Amino acid sequence: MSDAGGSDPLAAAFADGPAFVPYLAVGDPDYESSLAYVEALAEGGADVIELGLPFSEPIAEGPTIQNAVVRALEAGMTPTRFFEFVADLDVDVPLVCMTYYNLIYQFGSEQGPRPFVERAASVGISGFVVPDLPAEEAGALREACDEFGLDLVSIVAPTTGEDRLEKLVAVSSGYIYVQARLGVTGASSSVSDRTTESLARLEGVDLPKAVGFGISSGEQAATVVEAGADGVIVGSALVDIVAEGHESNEPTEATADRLESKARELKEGALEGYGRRTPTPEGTSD
Amino acid sequence: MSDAGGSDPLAAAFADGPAFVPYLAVGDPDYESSLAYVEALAEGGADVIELGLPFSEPIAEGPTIQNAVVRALEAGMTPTRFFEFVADLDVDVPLVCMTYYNLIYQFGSEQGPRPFVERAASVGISGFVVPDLPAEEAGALREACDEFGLDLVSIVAPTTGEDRLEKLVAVSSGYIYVQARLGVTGASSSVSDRTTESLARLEGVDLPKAVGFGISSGEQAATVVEAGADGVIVGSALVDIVAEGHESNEPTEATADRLESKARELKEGALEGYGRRTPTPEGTSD
Amino acid sequence: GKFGRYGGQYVPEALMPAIEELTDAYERYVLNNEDGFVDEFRRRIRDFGGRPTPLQRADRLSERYDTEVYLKREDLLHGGAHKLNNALGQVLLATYMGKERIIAETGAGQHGTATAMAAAHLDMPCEVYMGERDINRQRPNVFRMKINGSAVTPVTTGRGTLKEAISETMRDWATNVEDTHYVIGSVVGPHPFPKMVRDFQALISEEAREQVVDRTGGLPDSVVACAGGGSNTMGSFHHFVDDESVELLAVEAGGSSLAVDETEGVAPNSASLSTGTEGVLHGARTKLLQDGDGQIVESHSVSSGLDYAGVGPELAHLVDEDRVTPVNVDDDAAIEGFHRLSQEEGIIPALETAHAFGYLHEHHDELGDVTVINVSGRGDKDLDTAIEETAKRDVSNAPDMSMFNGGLR
Amino acid sequence: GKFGRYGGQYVPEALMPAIEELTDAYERYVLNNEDGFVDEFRRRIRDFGGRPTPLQRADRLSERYDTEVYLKREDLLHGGAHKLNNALGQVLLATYMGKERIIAETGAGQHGTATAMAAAHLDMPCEVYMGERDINRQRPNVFRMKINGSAVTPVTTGRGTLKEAISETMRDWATNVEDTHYVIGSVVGPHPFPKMVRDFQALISEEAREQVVDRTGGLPDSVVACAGGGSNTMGSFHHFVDDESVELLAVEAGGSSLAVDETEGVAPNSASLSTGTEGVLHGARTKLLQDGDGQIVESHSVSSGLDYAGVGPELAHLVDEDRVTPVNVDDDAAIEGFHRLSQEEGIIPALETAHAFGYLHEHHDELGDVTVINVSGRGDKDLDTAIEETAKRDVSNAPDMSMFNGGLR
Repeated sequence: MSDAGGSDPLAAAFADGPAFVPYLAVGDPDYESSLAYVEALAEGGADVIELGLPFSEPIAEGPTIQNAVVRALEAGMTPTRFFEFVADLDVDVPLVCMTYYNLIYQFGSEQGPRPFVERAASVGISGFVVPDLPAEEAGALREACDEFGLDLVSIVAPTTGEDRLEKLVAVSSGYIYVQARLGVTGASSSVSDRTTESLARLEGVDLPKAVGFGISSGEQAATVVEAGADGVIVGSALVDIVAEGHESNEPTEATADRLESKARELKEGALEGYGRRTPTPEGTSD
Repeated sequence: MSDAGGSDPLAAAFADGPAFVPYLAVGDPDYESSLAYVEALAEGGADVIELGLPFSEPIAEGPTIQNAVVRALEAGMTPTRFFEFVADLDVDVPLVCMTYYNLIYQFGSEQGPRPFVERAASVGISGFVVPDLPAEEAGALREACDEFGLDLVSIVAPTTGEDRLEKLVAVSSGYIYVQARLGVTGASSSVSDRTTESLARLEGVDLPKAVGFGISSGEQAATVVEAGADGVIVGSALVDIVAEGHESNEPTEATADRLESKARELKEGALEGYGRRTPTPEGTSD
Repeated sequence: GKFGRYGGQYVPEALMPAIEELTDAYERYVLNNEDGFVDEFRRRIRDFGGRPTPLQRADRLSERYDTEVYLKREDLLHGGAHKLNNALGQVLLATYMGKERIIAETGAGQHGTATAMAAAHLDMPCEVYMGERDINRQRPNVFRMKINGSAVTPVTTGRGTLKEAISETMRDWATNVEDTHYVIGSVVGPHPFPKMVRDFQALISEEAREQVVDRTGGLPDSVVACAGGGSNTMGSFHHFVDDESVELLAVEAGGSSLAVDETEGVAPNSASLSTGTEGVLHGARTKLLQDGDGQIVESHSVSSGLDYAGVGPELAHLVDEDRVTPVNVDDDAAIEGFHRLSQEEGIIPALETAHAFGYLHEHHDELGDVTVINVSGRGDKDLDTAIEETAKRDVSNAPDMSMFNGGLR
Repeated sequence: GKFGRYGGQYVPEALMPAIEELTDAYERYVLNNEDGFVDEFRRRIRDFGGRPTPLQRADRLSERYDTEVYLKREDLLHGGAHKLNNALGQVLLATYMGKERIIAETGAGQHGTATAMAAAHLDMPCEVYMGERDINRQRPNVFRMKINGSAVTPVTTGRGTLKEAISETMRDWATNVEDTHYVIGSVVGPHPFPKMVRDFQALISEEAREQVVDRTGGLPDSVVACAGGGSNTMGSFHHFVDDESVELLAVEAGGSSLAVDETEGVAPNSASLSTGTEGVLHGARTKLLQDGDGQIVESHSVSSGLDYAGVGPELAHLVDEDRVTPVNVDDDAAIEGFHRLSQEEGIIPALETAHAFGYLHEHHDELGDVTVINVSGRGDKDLDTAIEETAKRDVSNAPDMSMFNGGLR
């Protein structure tokens, strides 16, 4: 676990009630629209934003995000442009870079993750989620994150047993990404029992738990938070809106408005679930 | 060798100078035309006529006769019809049946060649040529021929060595079919050296030697007879005329006329060759 | 040169000297191992061909039929069928005889491809005759022959199938007999071919007999092989013929019906052992599909490799002697057998071979406790036909093929 | 789980428990023969697969190149390529692990067909992912898988080739990891796959080493194998790695050029050992074809089985250690090698394999007195591509193919 402590912006984002953590693929469908979309999410109430840096082989993603990655790559997104994008962004929430390890490893003149982390820190990234980097391979990236004061968010899967949990928590900081069900990213209509199990297993872990995979509505966000999540991560449901806008040639502002309103729904759902979880004593402070 | 002796019509046909032995596939392209064609050959000077009874697998024939066989079979020729055909024929030359052994073997109620030979004898056939029946397998047929006084004409090939010659001559009667060159039946433009060699090898054999395979003109017939042949066998060159007539829808009579005139050319060629071979003393019998 | 009343040498006189020369070579090299011919043959069929082939217990079929089913895996031989045993033997013999050229006929293309491979391996020019209709049905095999350096000559006479290709090859042989050897593809033709081809193919039963004894401690109760011309059949049976307790079953192609249509000159089957009559074809006296006059009829089978109107004379003889039992299954049963072996054992058989598995399915309770089935060839060559023929019928065990409605491309 | 700096387990956390379970099973069953796993594997690969495969002296190539050329005949393995060694091993291991379902990815279709055969043989449900473009180029292989009872699922993402199929199979695995085993088709992927697949494929060199010593009295001077992912390569090399006198040559697909087009994101080759750079793909750190940013580029080869942007981590390590020499030949040389082996030795090789013979032709004088070349697979699957690609270029040793201008049908 990172020593970043109280000054950690990710920890801070989870401090005041449930956090809403949206994801978008950066550069989808183009640089300028993507800027507007990320800013719309912030407007809609995002507490942390996961910015996807597109990799050509996104093995952990479902079709929705795969297609977004293809659109972004075809529009010219690269690691260098990604950092420019982050620098250009006008938002006031912590940003997490979500990408695959090869892009992190290749960046800069020397091999290894350090140059990428250094550059990310310099443009204001607060942490990383790297879906193809299990705890066993995370040493070098963890080290670089520590050097530059960034968080490394680990994913806990439904298959992660007690034995692995310890190893995993040891390299994690910021928050824990709780994978709600098996499979790949993608919107779905119900929240799995396994989410509850996973949250239970993580009870003793002293990091915020954000649940992702399959959350697409305010009601689902509420259910998840009610079940004990400290935050909800939503990707495909938002990327769907971007894709629809792109396919129907909707003006960027209109798509951004829809994103903002979806974000609001999700954030409110999270709050609603939180409310259900901590029953207010009847009749107080009317 | 058969004991048919002097009463043998085939031997007789070779007695007075070189014999012209034409071949046609019976029933090509239909029963009635075929009758007219065979009769035209007799008119044209045939000394013996080889009547082909079509078999579905004519392995010793070239394309010309294969096609004739197909036409005759498609027009309904069968062994029974063949014998009717022979009975219907109005010609005054000896007739030889040329066919493959399976048709001979299958005919009639008992297996074996006897019923076929008996029936052939009854309609006036004088002998047989069976291209797929070497001396080694000819016993049963030879026996039946002897019983009914018919000849079995053997083929001598360019590859037939001294050792086989004896075996072969022992089962032969009527005449020897000297195969002019290797390969299958078919008209060609030159007469092979191997013909001369074969005739030389057969010098001591006391049977007429008729040369076949590739003879298509009077001049070729002359060359062959001059080289020592006692007769010329011509098939494909005549079948070609039938095929042309059939393909161009020529009236039967016109085709028959052309056959008759081709026959005449070949017969005259044979005589011409014979004349060259036995120089008449100068100035006699003007 | 006879097997009882069958066999013989019914060929044009022009070929007889070559047949005599071949008989002499067969006796010296093949029977008496002169110049170490047999040693070289066995070495090459091992290293180049992949012998011995395994005898494999078919676990799922054994369970399904409550009979120990062993598969002799000739499909693993180089080229994908038993055909190479014979082709390599004959092409090698041709080199010992000083011949300079090889010709062969082919129906489904299996014998042609095996001969082309053997000819390439032994550096012998090769020309293969193939019916035009067969060429169009078996283009991958045609390409394999050409890529191996053989010439492929289309035969356009008749209906353009195996029968016409054999006749045409005999014509070539009659023309070029002095420097050319004709590699006949099955245990048919004039003596010495039926014996010689059997001897080359008998490696199958030589190995299988030893393997099954090793595996089960005794002889099998039955041996099953499909039968067209009969080379895999005789190869599978030969070393068991003297083992009187072993039942030998030759499975012919029942096609769509066992009856002969005399008017059309067509037998919708290739069951010459089961339904044929004695006659003379392509050099030998044997059982044939013919009409009452002795004209050969067109045979039929969903498997072009079985689609032949004759059969090896030795098989005809063994059937008359009650040593071999001729049986048959129809096209439908063969297609089902094709799918069954593919799905249950992971072996896609040739459609020829599939007939043996069609028979196993229908008569497994008559085969005793241990049966050996010859997997004569693999089915890669038959994929297109299998798609087509499966689509035509209601095959209970076929996979969904809708994605292949346009064939393989 | 590392080979020097290469290897590792770069997979989503959801898969890690399965990877750990597999690692444990690999150690117990494969390395320690628990429950007789290795014995059963060896028995089945012998009886079902056809091992041992022969080591054949290539007479005409030996003469042509004045070098003893020995061919390790993996083309004779059931299914037509070395792929079955691994597929059978992994499917069998899955049954020992109590898994209920098999998934696999396939490019050219060879690994898919091998897995489908093994799954049918062992009665295991199987689903194969295959890029849509590859499906259209390899329809006979698709049909073989379906006929063996496997489901074939088209992958429509990206350009529809192997790379996308691997990603898609990983997604299936991430979803169904608890009851499903992913049969990776080469010595790639996360540990223990590279070691385990190598161990299954190492039968090749285990046999070849013994055979070549038997035949020549000593070790060969060199061993040559084509390299895509590298499973036939490592299989051919493994038991020679400690024999320092034996040069090990991995022949990669040089395609049409060794340069990478960064703008288009395309490498017109598949030479990751020769030209690739270190990176992380599909679970392992290895040498990759990638652009400066780390995006994987589209590889290319006339042979779809070599067409992959990565390579096994152990090979990458052995290259860095100077134990394996990476070489390559271009598409043209491979097509010529295809025709040469077909015509001169009567063996039609897979286009993958043809690269090794392209290399032999160009560098035979550098291979010493005795060389062993792995004939990794047969070329039946490649006939259509070979026709097409031969027609495109001026191939000096190709037969006249004009009769095939319309392809195989």
